[in-house]
Amino acid sequence: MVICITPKEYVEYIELVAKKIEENKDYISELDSITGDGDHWANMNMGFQKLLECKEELASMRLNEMFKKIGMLIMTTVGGSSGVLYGSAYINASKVILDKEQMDLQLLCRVLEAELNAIMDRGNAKPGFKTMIDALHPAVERLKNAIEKGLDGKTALIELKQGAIEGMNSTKNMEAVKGRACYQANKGVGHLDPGAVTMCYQIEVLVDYLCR
Amino acid sequence: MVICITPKEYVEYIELVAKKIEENKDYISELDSITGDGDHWANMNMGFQKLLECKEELASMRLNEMFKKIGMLIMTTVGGSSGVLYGSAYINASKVILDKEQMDLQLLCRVLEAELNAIMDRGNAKPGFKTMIDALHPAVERLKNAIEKGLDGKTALIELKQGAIEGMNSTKNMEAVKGRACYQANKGVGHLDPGAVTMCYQIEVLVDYLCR
Amino acid sequence: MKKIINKPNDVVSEMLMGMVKANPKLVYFKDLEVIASRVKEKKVGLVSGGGSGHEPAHAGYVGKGMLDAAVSGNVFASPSPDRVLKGIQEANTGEGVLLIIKNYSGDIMNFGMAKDLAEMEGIRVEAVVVKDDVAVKDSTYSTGRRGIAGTVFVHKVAGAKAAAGGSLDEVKRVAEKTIANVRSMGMAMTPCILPGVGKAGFTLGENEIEIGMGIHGEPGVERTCVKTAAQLAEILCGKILADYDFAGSECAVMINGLGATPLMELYILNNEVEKILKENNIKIYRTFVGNYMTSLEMAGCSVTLLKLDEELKELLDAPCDTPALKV
Amino acid sequence: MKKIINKPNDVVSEMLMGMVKANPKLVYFKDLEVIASRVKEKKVGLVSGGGSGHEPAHAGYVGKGMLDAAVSGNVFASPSPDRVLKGIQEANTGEGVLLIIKNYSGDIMNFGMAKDLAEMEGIRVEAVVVKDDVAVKDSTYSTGRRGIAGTVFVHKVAGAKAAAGGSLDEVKRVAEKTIANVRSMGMAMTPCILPGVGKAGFTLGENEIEIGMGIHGEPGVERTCVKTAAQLAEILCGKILADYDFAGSECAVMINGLGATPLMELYILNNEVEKILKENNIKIYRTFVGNYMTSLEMAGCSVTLLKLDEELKELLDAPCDTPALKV
Ligand SMILES: Nc1ncnc2c1ncn2[C@@H]1O[C@H](COP(=O)(O)OP(=O)(O)O)[C@@H](O)[C@H]1O
Ligand SMILES: Nc1ncnc2c1ncn2[C@@H]1O[C@H](COP(=O)(O)OP(=O)(O)O)[C@@H](O)[C@H]1O
Ligand SMILES: [Mg+2]
Ligand SMILES: [Mg+2]
Ligand SMILES: [Mg+2]
Ligand SMILES: [Mg+2]
Repeated sequence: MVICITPKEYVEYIELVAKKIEENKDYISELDSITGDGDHWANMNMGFQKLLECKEELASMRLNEMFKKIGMLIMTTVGGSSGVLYGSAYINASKVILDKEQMDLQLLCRVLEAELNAIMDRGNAKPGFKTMIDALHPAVERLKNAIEKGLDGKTALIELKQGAIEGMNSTKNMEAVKGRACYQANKGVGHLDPGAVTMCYQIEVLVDYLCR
Repeated sequence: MVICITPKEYVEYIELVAKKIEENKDYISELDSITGDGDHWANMNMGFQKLLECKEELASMRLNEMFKKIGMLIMTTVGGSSGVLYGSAYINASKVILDKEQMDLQLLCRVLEAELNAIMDRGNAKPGFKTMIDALHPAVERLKNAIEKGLDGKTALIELKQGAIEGMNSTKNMEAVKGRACYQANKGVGHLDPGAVTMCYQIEVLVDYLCR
Repeated sequence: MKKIINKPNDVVSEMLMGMVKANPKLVYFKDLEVIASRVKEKKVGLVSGGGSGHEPAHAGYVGKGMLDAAVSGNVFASPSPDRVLKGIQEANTGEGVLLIIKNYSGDIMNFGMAKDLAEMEGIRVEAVVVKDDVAVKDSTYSTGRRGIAGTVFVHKVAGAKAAAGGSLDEVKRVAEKTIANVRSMGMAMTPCILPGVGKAGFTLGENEIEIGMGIHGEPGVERTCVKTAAQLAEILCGKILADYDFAGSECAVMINGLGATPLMELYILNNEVEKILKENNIKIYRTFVGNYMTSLEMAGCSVTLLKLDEELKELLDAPCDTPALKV
Repeated sequence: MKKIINKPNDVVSEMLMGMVKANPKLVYFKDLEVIASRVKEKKVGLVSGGGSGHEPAHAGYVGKGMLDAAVSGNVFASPSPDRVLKGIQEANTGEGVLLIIKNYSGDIMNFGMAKDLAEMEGIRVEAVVVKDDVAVKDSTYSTGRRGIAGTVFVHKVAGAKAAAGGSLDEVKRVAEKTIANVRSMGMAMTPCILPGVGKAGFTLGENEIEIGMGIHGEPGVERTCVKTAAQLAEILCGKILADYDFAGSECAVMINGLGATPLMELYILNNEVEKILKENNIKIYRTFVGNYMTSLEMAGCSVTLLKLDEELKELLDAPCDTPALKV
């Protein structure tokens, strides 16, 4: 399987993410109600709805410009932790795209890694803090490994997805260090981190979309 | 039956009223919630509890002084419409007692009439306005009639009680003119006036006590 | 019942004690539940009051440029005449006292009796009765319209006139002018619980609101479903504008919260009210948004309009310094 | 959900529009959701902000002697960096800008990024982080203590210093002194509903309260049954006094309502708090009772103590004129 993502395709993917998020209103709101302030779904939904509104414009842009624009749009519409974190992630990712017109598996991996680094920097956080990082970090690690090992595209993508899912699930027993869940007596132990869940959604949707 | 009420007995009667009111918390609160602001029970209860606190002092006073004191106690502890109305009633009644040591049926009648007049004056209200007056006015009228007709004490007292009960019930279909029930769209029609109910209680308890 | 209280019977006195502890310019007379200005100036005295549960009304308006004394009854119950008499005595510096009474029969009776008692003591007392609530039809026969949030404008205007050295008659005149020109309309979204009763006096469904409900939970004119802020502004202003001709005039506006309604919602309502007044060619001179006359923890609001002339504008703008209103 | 709103997504902008309509001294920048002083004086600029839903915080504190600009996020969500940048630009008159940030990781990240952006524009920006909530253990490793009602004291003190012509470093110094000396503890009795969510994020039983709950409904330290005002004062003050030594000092006290708690109850609580402070040999210099930092329509309260020295006293007493606080 050859992977090659153009702006038009990335926007199709964004549409699928928006749908996935929309459908999980109660679950995500509930998770953030338990461990945080209950608005994570509303934040993410607002961001992706905004991206939908601008989809024609986005699809017509160059890839790196599109990433920067997505970052700015999320940063300015969402607010909250997720707004600035995803904003920083996309803006940072746009820098590694350079003037490429499309993403192959290698570039996708570098893009995801740039997102991860931006989130860790801005959030002053590391894997194990019970955040969205815990879904993204193992996903990126496993994709990198797969590529290094020379596994085929589909298998590598499945690795990416598995890493995200397992990473997401690993947040259940973590104690929160950053974010609002750290204000709880039990630091959110026993519950998934909502930011890890929506991060995982995005990776799942991406993989499913590319493997369609 | 010869009627002769001393301060000591009047205080016993007050104790019975206090008990009767205490027992009807939910009913009276409910009535005033429907037609007014819900506090009539709390008002009356506070007043009679205060009288209980002072019962030794009251029982030791001269009859007219006791009435004046009861009026002042109710006026100062209760507040609301019922406070000033009962206060005015008792203070006015103390004036007709003069230096009598005890009340016979005739004096009781004049006392009740003085109370009625004070309430109508202070409230700027008449029978038919859906107030406590509608229980007291027919009661006094029927007692006066009974005395004029020379009926015996017990029969006269039954008349007094019947007048209060019927008067109380007559408030059900009246439209309120004064008091908070007049702010309702239907002017409280269909519900008893709480002030008429507690007025009726006092007359019932008085008659039952005297006929014990 | 979830309330930050001790014994239900003590709420009024403990509240007033807590209030003077936070406001050293005020003095509290225990048992009589009177709050008065600590420092007295020779001028016409202003006294208001009524049942408790409407905080900051009325004790919160005692201070320079507004009231001299406020008399508290128990929750939602008129204060007794002896309390009002104490308020009058405290407010009196020999220039006479004006009573600002909200039109409830209990208040009329208790303040009326206190006026009689004070006059027997040789104090000159006048009274005005505020009846701004257009939810109720006015009538000379019955008790008629209730006094609600518009009362705060009467305190402000009369207070400024008294502070400026106006005579009792002059202070009464501007108070009556304010009363003649002020109209309010409210609505409630949740009931409130009297501390001594422990449960709500009525219920409202999940999606029900009540237009025109009184500040003691007196039934309103219509139960209806939840409305948008724009629709509510339309309904409340509509009732007010139908009652009194404000067109072409300058107005003071008060967007008042009943206790549990967040400031956010009051500002959103103000945004809509402003549009409607503009459409109706009414110029807004000054706007007040906040909890001025509440109903314990009731959720809901009222809108008040006061038509202004030059005299009222000046009195409204005059400085005042009270716990609840500083101009 | 019963709220006086139009569309849930519009609550913040409509609220801020309603606010400037009532307060002509303020100016509103649409979409960026920034409220700033209309008139600018050359001095150090003060900017605060955060999620909406805490009204009057922070826009209500913009005005003479306090903030120069307030930046609003969506309800309970940090404002984005572009909004904060606009606030910084509006507050900047060339003397530098101080950001007063409440310690939430979202705010830290968004204000932090805005600071970076403003510095790229050549504006000198300093930041302080308020962390007064003793319900949470502090820590350098984790996010640590939240910023709650004590933030208002930081606005007041820093605002007075800036108004007096203090340099950015001086203003930052008094802000940090205030932060070092302020402690708060709160509790909630009912949840609140985010307009965009439509239902409560958690429930509390009929007779349950939660000690230490955060102003976004973050879980507290203990769920317990309803307490008397005296017991609550004991619990809240107890936590504060165990955390920081106030004995023998002079303090400012803030009794803050979370939105749906009537003023009556706040005053009753103040009455109890005063007794406890007296017993602990703490002198009360000044008391503030009201809704200063709320949580939509949550019922509950917080108690804040600020230890004062001569400098802080003077800054606290300096005049200020904002919609929500006038001294
Ligand atoms: N410092 C941080 N670093 C990385 N991720 C974070 C950090 N703080 C919070 N998060 C993530 O953000 C999520 C919450 O996002 P959201 O609810 O939208 O914002 P907020 O916490 O401001 O309400 C958390 O579940 C967590 O995954
Ligand atoms: N003007 C009046 N004249 C006579 N009785 C009145 C008048 N106004 C009210 N009442 C009586 O008082 C009762 C209400 O008393 P209460 O609830 O204690 O006082 P409030 O109306 O001040 O809350 C009414 O039910 C009615 O019987
Ligand atoms: Mg959140
Ligand atoms: Mg009543
Ligand atoms: Mg009453
Ligand atoms: Mg948030």
